[in-house]
Amino acid sequence: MTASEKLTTLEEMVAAIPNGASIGLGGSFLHRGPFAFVRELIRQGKRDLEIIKASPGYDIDILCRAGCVSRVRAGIVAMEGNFGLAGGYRKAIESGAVKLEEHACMTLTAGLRAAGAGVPFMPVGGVHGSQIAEVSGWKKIADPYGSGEEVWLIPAIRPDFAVIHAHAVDRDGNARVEGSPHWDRAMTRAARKVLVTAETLARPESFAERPELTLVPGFMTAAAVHVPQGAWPGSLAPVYDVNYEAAARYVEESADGSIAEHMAAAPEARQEEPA
Amino acid sequence: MTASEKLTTLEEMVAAIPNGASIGLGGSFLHRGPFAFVRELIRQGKRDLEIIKASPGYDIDILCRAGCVSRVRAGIVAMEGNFGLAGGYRKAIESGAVKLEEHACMTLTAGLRAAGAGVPFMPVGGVHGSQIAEVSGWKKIADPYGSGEEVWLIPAIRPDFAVIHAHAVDRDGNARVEGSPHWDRAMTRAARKVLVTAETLARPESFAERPELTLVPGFMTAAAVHVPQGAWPGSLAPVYDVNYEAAARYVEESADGSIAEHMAAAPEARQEEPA
Amino acid sequence: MTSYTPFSYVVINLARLIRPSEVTFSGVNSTLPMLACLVAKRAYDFNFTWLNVAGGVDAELAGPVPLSSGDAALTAGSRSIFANEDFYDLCTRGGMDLCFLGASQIDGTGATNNSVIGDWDTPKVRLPGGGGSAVMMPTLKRAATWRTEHSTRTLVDKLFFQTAKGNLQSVVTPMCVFDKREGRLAVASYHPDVTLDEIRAATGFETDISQAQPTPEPTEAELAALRSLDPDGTFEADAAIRMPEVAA
Amino acid sequence: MTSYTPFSYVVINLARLIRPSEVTFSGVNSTLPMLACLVAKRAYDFNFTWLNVAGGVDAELAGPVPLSSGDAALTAGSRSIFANEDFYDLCTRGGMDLCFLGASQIDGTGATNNSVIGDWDTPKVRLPGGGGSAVMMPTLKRAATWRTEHSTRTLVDKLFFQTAKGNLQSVVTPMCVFDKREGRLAVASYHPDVTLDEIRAATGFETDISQAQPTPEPTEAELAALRSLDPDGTFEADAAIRMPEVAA
Repeated sequence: MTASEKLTTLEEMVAAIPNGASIGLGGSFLHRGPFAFVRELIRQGKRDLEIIKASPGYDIDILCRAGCVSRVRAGIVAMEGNFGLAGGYRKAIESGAVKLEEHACMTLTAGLRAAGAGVPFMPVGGVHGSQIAEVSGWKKIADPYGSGEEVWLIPAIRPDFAVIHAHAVDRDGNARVEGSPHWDRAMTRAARKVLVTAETLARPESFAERPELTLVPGFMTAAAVHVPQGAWPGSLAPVYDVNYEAAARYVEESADGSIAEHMAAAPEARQEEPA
Repeated sequence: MTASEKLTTLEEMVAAIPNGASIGLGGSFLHRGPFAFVRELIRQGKRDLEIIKASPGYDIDILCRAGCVSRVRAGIVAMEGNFGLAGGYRKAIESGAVKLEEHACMTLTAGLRAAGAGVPFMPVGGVHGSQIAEVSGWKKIADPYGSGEEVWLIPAIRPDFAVIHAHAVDRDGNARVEGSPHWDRAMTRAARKVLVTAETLARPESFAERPELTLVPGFMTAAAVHVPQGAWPGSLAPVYDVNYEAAARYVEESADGSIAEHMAAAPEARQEEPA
Repeated sequence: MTSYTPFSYVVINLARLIRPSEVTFSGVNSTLPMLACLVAKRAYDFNFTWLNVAGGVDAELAGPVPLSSGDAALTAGSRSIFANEDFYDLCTRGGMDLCFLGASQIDGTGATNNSVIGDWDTPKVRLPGGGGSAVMMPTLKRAATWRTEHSTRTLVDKLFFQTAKGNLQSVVTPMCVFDKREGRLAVASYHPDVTLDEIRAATGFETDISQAQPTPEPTEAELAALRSLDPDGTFEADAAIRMPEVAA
Repeated sequence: MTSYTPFSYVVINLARLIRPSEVTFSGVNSTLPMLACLVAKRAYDFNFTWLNVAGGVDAELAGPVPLSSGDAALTAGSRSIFANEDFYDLCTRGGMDLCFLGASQIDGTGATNNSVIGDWDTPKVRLPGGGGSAVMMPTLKRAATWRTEHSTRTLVDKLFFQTAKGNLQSVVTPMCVFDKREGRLAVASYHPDVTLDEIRAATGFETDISQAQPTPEPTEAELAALRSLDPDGTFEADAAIRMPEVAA
C-alpha cells in the first residue's frame, strides 16, 4: 500500500489556510459542523476570514468572539437548541466588526450551485418582495423565453475552502456522510479546495461496499484528518448527541467575555495532553 | 396496515398516460431503463408521445418502430453495447416522422434542473461554438455581474411524467436505486408526476435502515409497480446483465420490420401467460 | 377558564393549520412548529407528509423530542433523507403546501422581518435572519408563523426591514389566530380568556375583527398528544410564553 | 513491420494521452477509450483518476471488460458513485483534464460533427448526437477523439454541422495521431507502416506534417495490458478497424 497523500493533522490542515481566506463550513446549526477545525482556526490566530454557511451558529459565534472573522454570508444564525441567538455573532455585526451578506438559505445555495456548475450566476425561485435583494445588489431579468416571469439571479459563490465533518474518511480522502448532507454537497462542489475532518478513519474497502454513500470522492479532497468528536459540542448522529451541558457552559462563559475554558475542554485539546 | 394507495399494475399505470404526453425515461442506454413500461406503451397503442432522455437507445428505437412517438429530446442516441446506431430511431428522424430537439446531455439536464427548481431557465457551461444552440433557438446573456462572460440559458424542461426503473420500491412509493442514478434524480424532480417501476417490492423497514439510498421519497411518487426483469433486455446491476442475445435478436428482427417476437419474448409478457 | 395554557394554545392552533394529504414543512429554530407537526401526527385521524429540516420524511420519533428542531432524531424511522436542497427545490417548484416560517416582526399584509431592529446598516439588534423565508414565502402555497410575544413590537404597522413577503396565511400568538383575508391579517379566532379589545390594543397593525370567533377548546386528543411530547414540561418552560399584561 | 495492429494502435495511442495525477473521463459509446483507460491503469507506472460514465471512480474490474462502456461493471471496486450530473458539473467548473469524446466528423480546427450527414432539417443520415461534447469541449482542458476510419469523409475541410467546438487537442486514427498546434490539427506521429503522403491523401483538411515522427512502437507492458483486457480478441473483432486502402 502506498502512503496516503491526503491524510494530515488538524494543525497542518489549518496551517495551510491563509488569513483572508473564504471558508464554507458544513453541517447545520449544532449538527455535524467541523467544529474542531473551527477551534483550530482560533488556536492558530487566523484573521480576516470569510465564513460561508446557510445556517451557522456555534461556529460563527466562537469565531466572531475570537476575532477571526471579517465577513459572513449566511441565511440564518442562531445557537439553536434552546440557546436562542448567537450573542458573539450579534455583537460583531452590530459593532460593525464583521460585515454580513444576508441570504435566504436557498440564495446561498444558488450561488454555490453556480460555482459548482461553472457559471457566473444562478436563477432562484422567490425572493420577490424581499429587501435582501436590494441591499445585496442582486439583479433580476425577465425570462428571455417570454413567460413574462421575472427571475432573480444570484452571483456565483466560490469559497476558497469547503470544510465538512464526515462520518468516515479513508486514506485517499473518500468521505461518507450519513443522514442529511445538509448543504455539504453544494458546498464541496463550489469550493476551490475540499477539506474533510472525519469521525472515523475507515478502510477503503468499506467505501467500495456502499459507494452511493460517499459524498466526496477522494480525488476532490485536498486533505483529510481523523478527528474523533470533531463536531463537539454539536451532534454527529447517530454517534453522539449535542452536548447541551458543554454548549450551555460555552454560552455562559463566552457571555462573560472568555472562551478559554471552553477551548481547553474541547476533545481535540484534551487529546493532545499527555496521559 | 392500510392498503397501498401507490401500488398498481403496469397496465393501469400506462392506461393513465394520455396520448400526446411528454415522458422522461430513466437510466442510460442499455442500463436500468424502464423498458417493460416502454413495451406496455406499445401494447396499449399510445400515440404522439414526447420522449425525454439524455441517452436513450433501445427505448426510443422500439417506440419509434411502433409509431408511438412524435417528438424526442435527447443528447445521444444509440443501441450501445456493440450494436451501434439505433436504426428505428434513425429512420424515424430521417423520414421526418419524429422531430428531434438535439441536446448536449448537460443542456437537457439544465432544462430539467430549471423545472426542478421552479425557474424558467437554467444557465449551462459551454455550448459556445455549437450550432445546436442556433437550431434550438437558445438565448445567451452577458453575465449581469460584469465578468464579461456570456452564458447560454436553457429553457425549463418539465415532462408530464418521469418514469424510472428502481431496484426496490415499498408500498408507499419510496424508491431505491443502487449504483449511478444517471439522470433519474433531475428527471424525477422536474416532472409533474413520478412513476416508478421496480425490480423488487421491499418492506418499508428496509428503507428506514438506509434512507440515504432512497432516490424518490414516497410522497413524490404518483404510482409504483413491481416489475421483475423490468429493465430487460438491458441490465439492472448487480442483479442482471444486459441480455445481449435478446438485444441482438431485437436488432435483427426489427431491422426486418417486425417487433412481434421480441414483444412476446419480454419477461412481463411471458409472466402474463397462464402457466 | 379555558383548558389552554399559552403554550398549548400556540402549539395546538399551529397543528390545526395542517390539512390532510398535504406536504407540511417545519424548519430550524422552530420548536413550536416541530411540536405542532408531532401533535397533528398523533392527534388527528388523517395522513399528511411531514418534512423537516433535519431531512426526515414522516419520521417516527423513537425517543424524546429533541431540543433542537434540526436534530437528526427527527429522521428516526424516515424512509428517505430529503435534504435542504431537496425541500427548497420542492418549494420553489410549487410542491410545498404549508410551511412554518419564523418571523421577528409581522405587518398587516403578512410581510415579515427577521433581519434587523433599527437600520439595516447600523442595526440596534441584529436578528437571526430569515432563513429560507425570502425564497419560500413567495413560492409555497401557505405559510404560517407564530409569535410567543403578542405586542405592538412584534405585530407592527411598519417593518424595520422587509425580509420576506408572500403567501403568509396564518399567524398564531398566545392571544389569537390571524388569517389572511383580502390581503390583510384578520383575527380568525381568539383565546377564550382575552377580549377583542385587548387584542387590538396589543396589535400594531389595523386588523379586521368582524369575523372573529372564540377559538375552539383543545380536544382531549390534542392535549394528550402534547402531554406525550412534553411529559415533564421542559418545552413549555423553555418557551416561557406569557399572556401580555393588558389593561383590562 | 510494426507490432501494432490497427486496433492496438488506436487504443494504445489513446492511452498515451493520459497523464499522471490528472482527471480523465471516458463516456458512453466509447469502447476504445474505455480500453485505453484500462490499458493506462495496467501498463503505466503512475496514478491518475479515471472517471467513467457508469459512475465509477478508479474502478477495478472484477471480471471481463463489458461490451458497453456505460456498464455498471465499470463501477466495480469504486469507492464512490460519481454520476452524470456530477461529472458534467466537474467539467464545466474546470475540473476535467482529459475527456475522450466521440466524433463522426472532425475538421482541421478540431470542431466536430455528431449530428447529421447532409442538412440539419433533412438529414441524409441522422447521427447519434454529440452527447456531452457541446458542453464539455469548451470547458474541459483537453479533449481527445478517435476515428476507426481515417478518410476524407471523416476528417473533413467542412463539417455538415458543427455539434461542438473547443479544446479538442488530439485525434487518434489507425494511421496517425493528430495534435492541435496553433489552432490546427497537425500530424504529431504516424503509424510506422504508412507514409505521410498516404495520410495527407486520406485527410480532408490541410494538415501540417512538418513535425511528424513515426509513432513509438508499443511497449511490452502496453501490449500485455491490452491482451489481458481482450484475451479472445472480441473487442478487436467488433471494432473492425482496417487501414484505408491507399494507392501507394
